[in-house]
Amino acid sequence: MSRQRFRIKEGGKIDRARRVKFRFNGWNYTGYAGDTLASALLANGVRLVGRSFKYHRPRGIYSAGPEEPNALVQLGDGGQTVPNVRATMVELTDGLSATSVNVWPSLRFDLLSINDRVSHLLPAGFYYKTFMSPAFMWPTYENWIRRSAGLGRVPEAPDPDRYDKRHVHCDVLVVGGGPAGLMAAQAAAQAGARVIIADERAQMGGQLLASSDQIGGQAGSDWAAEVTSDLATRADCEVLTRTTAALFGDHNFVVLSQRVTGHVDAPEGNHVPRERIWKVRARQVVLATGATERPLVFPDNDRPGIMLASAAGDYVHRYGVRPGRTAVVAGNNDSIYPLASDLRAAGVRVVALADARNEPSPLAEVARADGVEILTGHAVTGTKGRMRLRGVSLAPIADDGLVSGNSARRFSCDLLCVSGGFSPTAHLLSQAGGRLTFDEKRGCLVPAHIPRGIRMAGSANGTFELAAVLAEGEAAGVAAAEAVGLTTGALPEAVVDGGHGPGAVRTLWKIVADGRKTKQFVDLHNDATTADIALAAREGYRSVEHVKRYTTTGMGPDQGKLGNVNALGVLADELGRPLNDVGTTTFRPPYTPVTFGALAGRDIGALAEPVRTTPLHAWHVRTGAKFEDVGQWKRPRYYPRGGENMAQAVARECRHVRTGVGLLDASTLGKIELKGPDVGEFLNRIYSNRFDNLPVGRCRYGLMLGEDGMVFDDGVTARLAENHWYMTTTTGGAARVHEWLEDWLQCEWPDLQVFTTSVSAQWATVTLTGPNARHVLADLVEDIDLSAEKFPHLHVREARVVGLPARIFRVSFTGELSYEINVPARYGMALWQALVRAGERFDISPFGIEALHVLRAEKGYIVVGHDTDATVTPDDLGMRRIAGDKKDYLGRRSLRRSDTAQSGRRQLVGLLPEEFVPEGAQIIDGKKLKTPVPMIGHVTSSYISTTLERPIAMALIEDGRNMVGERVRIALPFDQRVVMAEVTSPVFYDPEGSRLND
Amino acid sequence: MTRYSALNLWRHSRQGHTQWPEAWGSPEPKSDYDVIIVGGGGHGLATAHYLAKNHGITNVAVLEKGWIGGGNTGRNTTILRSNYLWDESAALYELSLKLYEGLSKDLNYNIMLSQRGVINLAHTEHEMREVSRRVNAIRLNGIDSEILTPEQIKEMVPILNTGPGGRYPVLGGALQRRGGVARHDAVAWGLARAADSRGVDIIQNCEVTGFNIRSGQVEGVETTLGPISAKKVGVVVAGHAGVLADLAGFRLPIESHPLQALVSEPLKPFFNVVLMSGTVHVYLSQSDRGELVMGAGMDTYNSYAQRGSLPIIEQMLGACLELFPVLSRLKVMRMWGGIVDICPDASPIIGKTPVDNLFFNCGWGTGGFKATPGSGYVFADTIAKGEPHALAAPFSLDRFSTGALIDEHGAAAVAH
Amino acid sequence: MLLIPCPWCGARAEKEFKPGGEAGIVRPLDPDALDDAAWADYLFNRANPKGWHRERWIHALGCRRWFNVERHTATHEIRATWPMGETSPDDVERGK
Amino acid sequence: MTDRSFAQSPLAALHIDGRVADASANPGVRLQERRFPDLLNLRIAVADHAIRQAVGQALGGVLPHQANTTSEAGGVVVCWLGPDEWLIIAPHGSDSLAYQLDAAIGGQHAALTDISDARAVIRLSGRHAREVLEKGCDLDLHAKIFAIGDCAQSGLAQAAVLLRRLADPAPDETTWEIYVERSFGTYLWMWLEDAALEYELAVEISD
Repeated sequence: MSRQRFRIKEGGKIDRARRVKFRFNGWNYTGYAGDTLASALLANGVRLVGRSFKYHRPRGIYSAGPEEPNALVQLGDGGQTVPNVRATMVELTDGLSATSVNVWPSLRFDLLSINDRVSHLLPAGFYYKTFMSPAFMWPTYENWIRRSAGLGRVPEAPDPDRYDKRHVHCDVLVVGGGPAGLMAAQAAAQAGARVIIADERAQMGGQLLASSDQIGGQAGSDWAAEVTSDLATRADCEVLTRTTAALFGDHNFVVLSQRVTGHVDAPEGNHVPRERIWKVRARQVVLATGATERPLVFPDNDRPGIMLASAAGDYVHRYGVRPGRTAVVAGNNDSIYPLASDLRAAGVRVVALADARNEPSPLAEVARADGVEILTGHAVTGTKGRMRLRGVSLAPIADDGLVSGNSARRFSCDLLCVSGGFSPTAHLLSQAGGRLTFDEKRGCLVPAHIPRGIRMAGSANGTFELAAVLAEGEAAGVAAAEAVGLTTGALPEAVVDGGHGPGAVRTLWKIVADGRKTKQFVDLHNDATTADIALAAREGYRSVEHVKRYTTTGMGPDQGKLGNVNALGVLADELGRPLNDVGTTTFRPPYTPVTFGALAGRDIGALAEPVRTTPLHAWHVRTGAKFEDVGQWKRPRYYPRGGENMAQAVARECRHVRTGVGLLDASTLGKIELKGPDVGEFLNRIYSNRFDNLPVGRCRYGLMLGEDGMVFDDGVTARLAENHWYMTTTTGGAARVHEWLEDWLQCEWPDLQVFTTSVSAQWATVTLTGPNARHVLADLVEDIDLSAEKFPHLHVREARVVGLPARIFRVSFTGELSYEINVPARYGMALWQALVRAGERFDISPFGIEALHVLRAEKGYIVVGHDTDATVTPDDLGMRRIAGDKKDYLGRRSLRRSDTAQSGRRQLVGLLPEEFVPEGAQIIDGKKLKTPVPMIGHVTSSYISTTLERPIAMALIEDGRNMVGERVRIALPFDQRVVMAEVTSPVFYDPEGSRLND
Repeated sequence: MTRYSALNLWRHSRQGHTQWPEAWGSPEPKSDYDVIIVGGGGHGLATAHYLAKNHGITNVAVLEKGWIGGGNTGRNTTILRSNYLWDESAALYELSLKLYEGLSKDLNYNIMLSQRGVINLAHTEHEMREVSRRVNAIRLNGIDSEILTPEQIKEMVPILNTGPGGRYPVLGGALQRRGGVARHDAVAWGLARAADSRGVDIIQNCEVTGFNIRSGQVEGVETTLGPISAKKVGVVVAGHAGVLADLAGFRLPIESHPLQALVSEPLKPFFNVVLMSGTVHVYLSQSDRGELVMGAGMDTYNSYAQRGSLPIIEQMLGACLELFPVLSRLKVMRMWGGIVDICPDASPIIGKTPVDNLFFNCGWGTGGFKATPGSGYVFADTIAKGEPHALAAPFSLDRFSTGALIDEHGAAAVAH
Repeated sequence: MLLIPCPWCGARAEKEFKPGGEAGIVRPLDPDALDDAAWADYLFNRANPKGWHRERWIHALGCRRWFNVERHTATHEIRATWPMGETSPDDVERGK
Repeated sequence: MTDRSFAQSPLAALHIDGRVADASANPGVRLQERRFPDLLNLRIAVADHAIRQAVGQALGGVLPHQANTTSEAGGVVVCWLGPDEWLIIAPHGSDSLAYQLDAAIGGQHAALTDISDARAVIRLSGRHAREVLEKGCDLDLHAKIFAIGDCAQSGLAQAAVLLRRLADPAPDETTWEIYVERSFGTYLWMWLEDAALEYELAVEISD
């Protein structure tokens, strides 16, 4: 176990009392609570942590935050492994184990580093130009490309952890817990606003934690802690650390992703979620998202040991880690001067500071006094060292970025801190519809258009000096509070020491080092270089989006946080146009990657989608029913007895119904009460057939059409009283039909006096059907005469069944004498059990929807959605008689359209096939199976009819009704043969209807 | 045109790749063209390519308001297949798939066609019935298609959750082995390069702001770069067909909706087919870079904002994890929306409009990318001859009057 | 995700609503009087502007009322909502 | 009057009473099924002030006309559902109420529909009750916004619900009633249990 050789003796926000053991690439290390994996690796002197995506070049830790392009690791094993995690964002926990991604066989000896050697053959978009011949080899090439791409591994087992989501509302959401965000939150909270403040790091404070700046005489980090604890104690203020604002949606809807576990002081318990998504609806949003430091683009700017200057400050101040022994600091702005001093204070030898600007900075004095050699007008022109940085070259740079002459000086070092200026983190602003413009003076893209309800504050707004940042934060908080109608007083003024900001920036997009075969990386993650961008521009890929796609710049997991602005600058130089003409790419959400599991939340497993069950469900389960999913419903498909298979069970169930009596749970049917004087007229318009003349106590089958004339639902509607009607719909159509009715009533015919109320769930519906149905029911029913004369087919009665209030409909979907008995749902089970008991002497049997389908098909009854699709008219179904022409109704006009009205459309017929054919089989024209085979229709329903003891089917066939009696061919293309079938009427059984009228 | 080949790549590498010519030029627009194609997406560029290649019409301009391939061509999930139910659709999409199969060679630009197979899952008896109907019809139309058992699917996609107790049991599925994916940008760029090499002007950053119509006949367009006249104008602007039709003075049976997609962070290869499930609204494949590319249902309201609503994404990921529980710890890297033109029957409109010599090709809904070369092929023919190509004829605008709709709602990966 | 002001219930999340397409499409009183093209116009043709759009929405998970919305289809900004059968605030102002 | 012992509550299959034993000692959330309240759906046209008044009187007060509020008189609660729709919640066995309301309507155009069996009713209370709801509901449930006595229809998880806030049982606790379509009851209960787990859950005997 190695010692933490690079740990500074004191300081940092880590807890030195708590040592934490971890493993990286199989080696054991220790760090402290409060470390990230990155800081702990640096503390242990680990520099090489990964390989790049394309060239597999050795890479080290480059940043200290979510922008990290290099240090991507695979965390843990088995079901809990996490691919592609940024080491800079992983908080160290005891027993943590991580490995480098995309290396084989090992990090040090990675065979694919050959790509770096042959990189001259792999310029941007090389794959578009090659691998084309011979064509048969492409799949092999593709396989090779695929295997060399990709990063981490997919877990091998399902995720054992939980994820959670929560909706919250607030007056002011503050994104970012740095100085500006804390001030904004404080100001808004003081005004009485409901405030949420979120920061992606473990502690609030932002840059204050990574500098020696002071506020009000105390360390910036102490000030931040004070403000944070004050906010946390307020009732209507939520302080969320480890929480990233990932997505900015419409109307100030912001998605936050919180890491709840995975750190030392995580809440305990089995049920604590790993991550929680906060879906925030904010009346006002303050974006205090800070800025990201830009890398410098120079030859071989990717070696392990090169890192952002601000990251080096972060490691020193926040983690008490020396990121190297001997450093060179290079940049184009003032921020490198305090860093040089901070590094020195931490025990790092700073051998040189290269400031690209020609004018010396006022801050230079301190550094110079510390003995740092300061080279103005200089930049990095080259680096040495493969597995880790060994040295850098610094040379004077002309205005156009050209290295002037041969005057490079070489410095040995193991750390190079770079600062290319700061880019306001404007991802969320961009997602919200805001726009950016390049500000030459500040050397960065700053907000140009900020949508309503959003305020920018601090360095996110291009304001970098700490005093100004604090003032802007406060102003944003005050303004946000006022915008929601609150007033606030001023906060006590904070006196600032330090926090100078970058000052004037010399934008220098790249170093022009001629004739050298080195790479200058613009996108470290995706290995996109200045040469790639130049090639894209040369070849005509000049739109910034083309460049991005051709070179893959900005398309990696870091979302271009580091590389995008430099890429724009390099492109602008290449095209000789100002940066603002080049434009910017759109930032797509999320700001940092969000876990699938978190976004799915608890809508997985048993809760993936509601399982809807009827009041009789428990009985079906007890009886061993096999279920079928019908929409969200579980419906009994059949009830096997003994060792029966489905066919045997269904045949038996059919026999029971045809010869004795059967029982069906029909509770899933849609049911709608309609009340009012105009219901009859309304139904006339809704149904294709007439309803206003339906007498009280009667029911009638109706077809519902869309305005396009196509059948979309059917059902039976009863008239219970003069102004009281009761409609049934298909199971799947229940909600849709109710919405359909309300749509027409509310939007088109508000003059009609009709109220609709869904009662689908109010009633349990049991269908008692078969020749013995009357005998069974007679024992249980009071009040009414069940005789065919007194209670004929298509009539409805209210009665008491086993003492329960019931509505009984004589309607039949089996062709047998049937009673559809409705009782309040709570009594459904009581009714069912009573019927089962009363039916015992008739050998009653429950039957499922499979038997129901066979029985209804024998009668030629359609099932909408089964025998129809969205192209079937009433006439196609042979139901022209119930699509009358006398009155207008929805869809009627469409039936007259030239194509819809033509003869020879596909029409519903029965088929008597010579053997069972699968549903969906096509009916073909002609004898041959040579493709393309002309098709004239298809089988919609197909069963072995127990009653007829033969296969039967229903089909939609072109001009089918004129083909009754003819024989047609049903193709079985998998068997390369056809089955002959006779076209018949779809009614196979009891065409006179004597049984159901019995 | 400098040929692209491994040999040439090597040759150019010796000059540091500094001598590659432009893939396509950036000409100033001429005042007058035989044909103007409005819209520099895949379909528009394919139209120009086939106008030049098949019909010898090269005095053509493609006008693109932004950058070529920047609309739905660059924002889709790159799925290719031709497994459509109705004869009319099957013929059109099969033409397209066949053209795709030869496109890299035709264009001398590797579009990275990957025919890894497309599986449509069925989770209910109802869906199995639909699968059977569709596969039977497709086979009889001479297009490859198979029905798979759950065991066969499990073998092809080992990480699929086919265990008992799943909320969405897998009862079976359909497979088109020739289906797959291609690199979307490459399709647009390759077509642009090929069209350019035959003399077509590709003019970017040129927005059409109006049509010059005289006596019911189009004579040219107004653009942000000034007026340009043309004998014929073809409009191929997925997502904005309604806006352009409005400029030309007529309405279309089209609504524009956002369709969302996302990619995960890149991972080592683990998933080697394209998989779709209509019931749970998700379709996914793994790109050559290792990203999982996923699409979901469509937002139900009109929108030209290239973003959609979160619930669609949440629902898609819930469904995804129900099918693939091991993916839970993956991360969404980037999400976006495309704007799709939706017709009432989920089929496109190709052909003439109420304005003479003005042709529209639109309404591809969620299925445009797979149709790219086929669409361009029949549209070029239609423009060249002034009469619908036989395969385009059923997709004419007047079907909405006659009622001869081609209902392909079931064919889309997402139910509209 | 949109925040839609239901004229009855106040601002609610988009999830509670369903859109119903272009507002103000009136069903022809005498469909038989229309030729196929005119009927198709009613049935299928829709305004599809990139800009301000008047459309119908129903507060499906709330009060189940249909109402009108004026929304910008590119920015998603909602300018007004008003109950079915009433005049839009804009038109009231303009004295329509 | 039918024997109540025949009746099965919408959540009967969950055997809720059997879950009581597993209760946590210091639960942050309590769940309970409210069995068999009488529920009447009432619709009166927006402009029909006379009927509205008559029905309001029959209920011992007025129908709430302000959106998303309730009124309460004599143990009968009326929830505003829409400009022409209300839900009347009465204790079990208030059979005469329907007759009184029918009489008040007196054959005019209105719709009174018994939906007592169409809903499962779940009562949720405790220190973390609001957080549990926030996991699946978009509404702003802050005490100042969603006051005691308010109601709202919305979505909760993947179900359509009516939420009603009852009096706080303790200073830091809230209580809610959730009305959901009967067939979604089991799903929603399971969802609530799952969402409540991290706060410690107690299931109470149904009332």
